[in-house]
Amino acid sequence: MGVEKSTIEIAPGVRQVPGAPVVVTTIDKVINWARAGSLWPLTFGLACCAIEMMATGASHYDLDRYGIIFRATPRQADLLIVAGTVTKKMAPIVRRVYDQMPEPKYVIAMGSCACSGGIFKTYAVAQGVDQFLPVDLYLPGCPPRPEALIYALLQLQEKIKKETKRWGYWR
Amino acid sequence: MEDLWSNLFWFLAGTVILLIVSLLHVAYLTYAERKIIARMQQRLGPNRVGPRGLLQPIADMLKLLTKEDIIPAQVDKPVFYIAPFISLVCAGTGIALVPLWENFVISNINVGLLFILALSSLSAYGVILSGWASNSRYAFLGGLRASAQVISYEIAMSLALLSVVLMAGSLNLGDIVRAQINSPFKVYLIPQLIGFFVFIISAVAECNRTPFDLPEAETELVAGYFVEYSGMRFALFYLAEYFGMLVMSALAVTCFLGGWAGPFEVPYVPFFWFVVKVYALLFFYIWIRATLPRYRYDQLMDLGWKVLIPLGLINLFLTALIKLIF
Amino acid sequence: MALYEELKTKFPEVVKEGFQEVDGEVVVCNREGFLDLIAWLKQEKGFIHLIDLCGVDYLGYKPKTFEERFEVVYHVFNLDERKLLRLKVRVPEEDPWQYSITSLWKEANWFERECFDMFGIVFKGHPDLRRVLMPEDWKGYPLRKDYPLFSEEEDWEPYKVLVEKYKRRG
Amino acid sequence: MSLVLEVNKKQKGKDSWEEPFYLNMGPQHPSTHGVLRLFLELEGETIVNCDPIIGYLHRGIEKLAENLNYNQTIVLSDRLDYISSAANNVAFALAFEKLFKLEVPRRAKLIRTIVSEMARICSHLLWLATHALDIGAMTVFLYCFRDREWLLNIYERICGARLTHTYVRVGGVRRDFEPEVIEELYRFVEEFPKRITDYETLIDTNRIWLKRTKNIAVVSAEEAFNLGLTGPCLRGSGVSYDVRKFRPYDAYSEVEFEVPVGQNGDTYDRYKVRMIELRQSNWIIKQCLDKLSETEGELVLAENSPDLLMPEKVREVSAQPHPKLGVMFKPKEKEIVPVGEAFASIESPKGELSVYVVSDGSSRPWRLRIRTPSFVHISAIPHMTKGHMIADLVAIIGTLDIVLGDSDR
Repeated sequence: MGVEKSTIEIAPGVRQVPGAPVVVTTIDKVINWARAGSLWPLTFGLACCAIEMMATGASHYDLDRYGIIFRATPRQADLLIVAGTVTKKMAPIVRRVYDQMPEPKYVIAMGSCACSGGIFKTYAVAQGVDQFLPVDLYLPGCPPRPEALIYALLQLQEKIKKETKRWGYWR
Repeated sequence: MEDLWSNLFWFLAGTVILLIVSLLHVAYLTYAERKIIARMQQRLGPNRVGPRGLLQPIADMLKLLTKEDIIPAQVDKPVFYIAPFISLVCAGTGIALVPLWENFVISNINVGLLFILALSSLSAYGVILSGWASNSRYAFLGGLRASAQVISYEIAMSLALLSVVLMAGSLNLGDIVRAQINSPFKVYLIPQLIGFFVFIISAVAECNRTPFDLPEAETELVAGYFVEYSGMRFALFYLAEYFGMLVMSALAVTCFLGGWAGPFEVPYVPFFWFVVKVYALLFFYIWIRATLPRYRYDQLMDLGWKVLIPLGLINLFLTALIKLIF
Repeated sequence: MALYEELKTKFPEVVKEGFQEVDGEVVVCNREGFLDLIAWLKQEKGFIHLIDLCGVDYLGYKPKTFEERFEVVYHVFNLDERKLLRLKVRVPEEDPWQYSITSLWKEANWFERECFDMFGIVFKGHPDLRRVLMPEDWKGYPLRKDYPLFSEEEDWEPYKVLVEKYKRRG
Repeated sequence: MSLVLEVNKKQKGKDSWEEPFYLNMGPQHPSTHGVLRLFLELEGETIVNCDPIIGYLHRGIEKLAENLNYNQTIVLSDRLDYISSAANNVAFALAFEKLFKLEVPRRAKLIRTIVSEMARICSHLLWLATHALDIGAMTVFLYCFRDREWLLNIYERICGARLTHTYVRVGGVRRDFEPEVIEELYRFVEEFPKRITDYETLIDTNRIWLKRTKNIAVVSAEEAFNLGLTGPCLRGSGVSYDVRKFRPYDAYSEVEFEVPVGQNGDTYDRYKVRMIELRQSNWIIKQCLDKLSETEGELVLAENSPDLLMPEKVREVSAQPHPKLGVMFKPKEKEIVPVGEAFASIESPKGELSVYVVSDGSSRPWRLRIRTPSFVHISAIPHMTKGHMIADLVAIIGTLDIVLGDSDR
């Protein structure tokens, strides 16, 4: 408590000793900052939305600005963007890919189909990816524009920054 | 006795400094790569994490440190644990032998060149073992590719370096640089043009960089040998790759580009020219990554055995002949 | 109708009826001897491009004039004369099978697999008749008219298991 | 599970020393262009057998179309080959127009031609991007996307959507071009050939690119027909078959263009054919834009099109208001559609896309069959890959230009 009295808050949660080059912060803040700053999604396109996901990663929108680079293997990814329709045949595989990812992991359901099945209320399509995956963020649209995806990623970063004590007790 | 202690102190201090500096270089090499490639591709590259994205490598590292470290059920555990360390240590130790400037070399041994060569071929063991231990078919294929690649390119590289040794008459890296400074052209680049060409291509192949990034070809083998690695173990592989680039560039600078020597002396910064040359070579690595497609596995072998090794041999022969005549 | 006349004289047993549609001639054939007919069309008449092969279910089709439930429709195209020909083979519900034309076109392989997958029409002489779009253990043939478009109860077993597992454990 | 059994079954008969190496590629793999799964039997890195498994994106579009209006099915066509939605829309509209015996106004025909050629450029750009990325050239990918973005912006001006347009309607198009769109298109047409040259300088003479594409997956003309290849893949083998020339639709009979043909039928030829097609499409757009000024002020939707008929004659208010959604409009079964069947095919960027529709007179199609090029092309992969290496497999998937939404429907 003594620390709080003698320091001033320069950003939410980050405190500095006045006049000294020392920043006092909690370990949560630092780790969440790192996680939000290097959010690596998996290269996993399912359908139409995957094209918009690729467009978001390409020159015009450039996800690399936010430190977001696509990784090809689930073992090295933090974020699963379910981009497109998940059919029943595909659903176990999506779940397996999710299970292969290391903690902490996040899921964005991108597009109407991933959110709720969209226009495809048919025998073959899973009605929403949330039936078998814990979804962090729903992004509707058919397909959502790249700006929408960027907004979703920024919102996810906000969500990550609010997490506490999520550093290592999954083992 | 006092001498010994002070020697030891300077040795340790130098090691720590070099380790920190080179680790920072490696970390920021990833950042530089992302920035430079982004510029070449009409993008911006990282610019949100920290000022101008400068904290990006730190964030990446911190995130990877705190990520879950998955050990898949069927892996060969001891080998799986140790492989990334083999990779990193073998790739990184070479930097200790490179003379940054005349009076700064951590370990000035007489067989320096040989030692670096040995280390760089050992670092392939990390790759092969990780491919084997992962119990994944992609990783296995990646490991196989890596071993074949190392065998074929190590020879070409040694042949290129052998001509340098022949010219300098020493295996000590410092002596090689001194011999270069005393030679008529000041650098071995000009008399050893073929050798330099062979060396730089083999070095790219040695570091598994595009267009020779077959062991980890992302569009073919997903991530190649480190497909099952996550968290910090993956980061070690990542570091090893960039460390390898750094060591290879430093070696090229030492053996072909005249080490610390430059057209004029820069006061107080004796390693200036060394660093500039290394940066130029690193930029070259990044540049070809942005431009070239990837070779196929058998074409890579063809290039190694049918082009580079004969070229290296011819170069060695010519060098020996010139040495004999003059 | 020239082609129909020719086919009628050449294969009187096979050809049932023929008429002109907007986009070309339509010839309705019998199952028996159909292979000879289409092979002749490919080899002698130059219909070398098989555009499409599909099934149609006519269960409850109001303007129906025939008995059989299914129809297998072939579209073949002649590049030299720029002529499109539609061949139809009607398949009864009780023994839904048809001769496979994979020996003539490798392309037909997957078309026939799909037809089997969607309608349950078996193709005799097909080298590898498996489901292609639906999972191997899927029940029912989705494009049949008596298959529901969407039903909660009749789910695919692995998917059901997956959803229930998630509901239990998260 | 079945896969494991399959492997065991295959391994049983063989000598244990020569156990084949099986590799499962996909559905989550960066270079299978979606959710294609390839089950490979390898010998070293050489492919002995390849079994493509599809259906991971089977959404039941054909079944769903049987439960929707004719106009509503066009929405589904967007989701088929989502890279060139406009071309698919045209295919559906053409089939329905044939069924309804509608005459499309000339301006609408021209606009459709422009839109579908734009779709071809979009699709070929994406093909080049992914093909180059698969082979390892990363920068081409980003350059292509940059230019594609320009076209998508034009699409957005035209109809308000980037990917799923639903712009083409039965009997015409939704709305006329704005003058700004035409200006922007002219600007694009002027600039685009230079961009193509840019890409060609990047990869065309690159030795690695040539090595990776020459003599890979050679298909002879006869073999190509046997495998059912259409579009650029067939033309790469030296057959000058193009639906736009053989069964002209829309305004293709009044514009000039060439059909590029390859000689060897290898991957490089298919690449070349597509690069020439990009230029040809550009030329077609230019011609159509010039002709568009002749038809200023014409209608773009046929007067008796069901799109215009729908509101007052076919829809009616449902008797019971829905408890949550309020009053709903229920489409009434009105027999405006003749009984019969129609078949229309177009030259979509990927190949020949054909629609076969059977009608029973109600407002919904009885059966809507879509023959998609990707489906056939995927079935050709086992024949094309035999004896090649994994790296070539990636190049072959790229050169076939498959889209899984297209193949699985």
